[in-house]
Amino acid sequence: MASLAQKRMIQNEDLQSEQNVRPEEMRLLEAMLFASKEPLDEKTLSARLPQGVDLRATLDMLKTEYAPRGVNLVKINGKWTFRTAGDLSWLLTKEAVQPRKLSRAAIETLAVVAYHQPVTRAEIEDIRGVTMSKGTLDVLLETGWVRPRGRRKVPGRPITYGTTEDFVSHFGLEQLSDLPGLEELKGSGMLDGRLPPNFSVPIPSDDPALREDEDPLEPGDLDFGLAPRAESTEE
Amino acid sequence: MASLAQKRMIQNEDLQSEQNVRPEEMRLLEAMLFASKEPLDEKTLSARLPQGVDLRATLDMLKTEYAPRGVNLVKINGKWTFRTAGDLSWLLTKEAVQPRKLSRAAIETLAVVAYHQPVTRAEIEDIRGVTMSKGTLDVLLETGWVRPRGRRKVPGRPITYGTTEDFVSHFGLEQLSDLPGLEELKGSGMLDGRLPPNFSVPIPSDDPALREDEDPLEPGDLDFGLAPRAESTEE
Amino acid sequence: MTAEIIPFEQTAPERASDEPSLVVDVEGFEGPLDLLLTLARQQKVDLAKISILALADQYLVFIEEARKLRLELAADYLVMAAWLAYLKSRLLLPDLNAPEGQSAEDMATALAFRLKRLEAFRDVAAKLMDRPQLQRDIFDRGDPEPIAQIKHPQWSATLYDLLSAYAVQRQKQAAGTRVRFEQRKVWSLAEARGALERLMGASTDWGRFDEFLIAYVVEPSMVATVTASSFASALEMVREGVLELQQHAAFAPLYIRKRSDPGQSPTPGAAAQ
Repeated sequence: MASLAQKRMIQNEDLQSEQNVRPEEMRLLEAMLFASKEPLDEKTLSARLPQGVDLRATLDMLKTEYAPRGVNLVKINGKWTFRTAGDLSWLLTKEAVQPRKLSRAAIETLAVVAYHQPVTRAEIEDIRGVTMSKGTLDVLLETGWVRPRGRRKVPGRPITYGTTEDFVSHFGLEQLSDLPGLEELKGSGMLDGRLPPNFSVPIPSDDPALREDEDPLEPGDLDFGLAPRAESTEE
Repeated sequence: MASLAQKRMIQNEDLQSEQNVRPEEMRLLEAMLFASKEPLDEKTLSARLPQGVDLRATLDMLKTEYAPRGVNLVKINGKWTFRTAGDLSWLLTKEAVQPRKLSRAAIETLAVVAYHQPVTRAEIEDIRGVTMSKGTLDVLLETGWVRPRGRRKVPGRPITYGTTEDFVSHFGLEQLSDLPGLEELKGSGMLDGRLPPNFSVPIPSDDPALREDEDPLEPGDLDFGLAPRAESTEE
Repeated sequence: MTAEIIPFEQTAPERASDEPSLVVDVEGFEGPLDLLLTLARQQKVDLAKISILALADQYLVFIEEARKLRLELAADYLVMAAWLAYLKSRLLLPDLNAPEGQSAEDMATALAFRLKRLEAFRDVAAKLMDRPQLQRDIFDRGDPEPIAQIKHPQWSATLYDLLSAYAVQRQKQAAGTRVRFEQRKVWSLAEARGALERLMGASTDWGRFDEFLIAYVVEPSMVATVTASSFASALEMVREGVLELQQHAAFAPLYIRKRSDPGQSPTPGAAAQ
């Protein structure tokens, strides 16, 4: 107990000095970020802070401050949120949601979509060397990590798929280009089968803006036959 | 920026010393309390912590540490949880514009005020042929389109109402007298021909100058909105 | 059932990396490319240095074994076998016929590329799944605090709403209080005829038509209707031979009298009726 009391003393001294320099905007930021379930973008944060606050600097301070703690400040897809430290997952198994067990096919398909997006079904099949069952895509769409994003401007106008913000958030990526192993994949020319290796390689992007070779989806494209199509809704 | 950079330096120094003394169990506790879906009692916390940890002491340290922050460790009903600091509750509000449509009664009343101003409540009721609920006028005052403008020089000295500049601009009029008259209303088919010979539509005017039969408002006449608003009862 | 190739979406049992040389069992392979990749791994060299010829041989042997065992192979395994046999022959006899298009080396390179690519994607898929995942390893705030919404009502109404609301209620009020349509006072033909019959009585003397009517014209507003209906009835009665009318000039007073010999119609039209 002696050592604890001692630690506490030191702690309190630290606190004193901390209090003296800790700017109010750090309190505001941590309150906002703690309270929200969803990551918050800098625009939203900025809007609530007093004018003249250097948001970036304050976020960096907060991030540094929380780095050694059990809860860290992280940037996900350009938005900020608190998350528990990665090394503490053993402690939090009680909170863990039984994750959906994805089949190997689904995991591989997810990877192809993530690293190669926007990608069509035919391209996924070409890479995996097998035809894809409807179930695989359905499962991925159901996870909320994959979404149809447009139609490729080629004969047949196949639907293109990409990942969602949920995907980036679930895997804790600061941005999509932080996908593990992306650089190697890119470097070896694996992201464009039609071009010889070492040619220019597209970078996967979940930028919702359609590419040149994509058309927007049309009404009805998102039904996937999951539900009987609603009859004309107008009365 | 200089001061911020400076602050950050100090902050980092603090961190250094803090890191040196901050016991691991504080990390564990803050992660558990952060991730938990509900406040946790000490028994639960104890069960998950490694043996030999002085829970009370650690909780106290954590509480002290977070006390000056934007997020505090609080005990609610004997259970521990993080909560936004009380003085920052305003941060957890969001202002939202809510589009609302005026009720039939309100828009009819508004129309009578517009054409017949300055007009008293009794006169509005006489023209409309129905008694008016208090809520209707309150809603109109809240829209900012109707204002009390004086008192009629008759027994009881009832308040006279008129329209505001906001009214004119909301309805896209250049001036109030641009409201269509009898012939134009007939021409547009809104009034049909079967009208008594003495039927007339006044030429509306929102001239703020008081009429001969009006007295100015008295101090206190404008304290409307301060009273709790009655809900509109009229449909 | 062992003969069946497991549909790829089922979770396939993990294949040991050091699989014994050639167990003829297509279970768990996700199609020919997957099988080829597994065979290539058995060459235990960098995929870049793999011998496509050796790989083709291995695949063909595998397929041959499977067929000996009468395993039912999916069509795409056989298509791949045929393609590899062709590739093999081209690789062994390079300039045979020198056909247009891809050279055998290009085809081999393309196959090697596809194998490398499949392996690369498997690799990143594994890396991705190894990342700490939300709600499995990393947690967000379990009990977020609600954001209260302060609602600012924004009222809207259109000029049309306003004007129609005004017009409708004014109209309604006007109709409700004042516009009670007066009964129009008209003399019906029947009324006029009755009156004429009574007034004429038995008199067979000529009399001025308008004088007969004076008695009925109580209000000035009735002049028109009384005159019109009486005249119409009088004409009718003339045609029936009950009355006689005469006028000396246009716009001159009209004289009327009862016929002394009713029954004989003076006009052929009346008789025809």
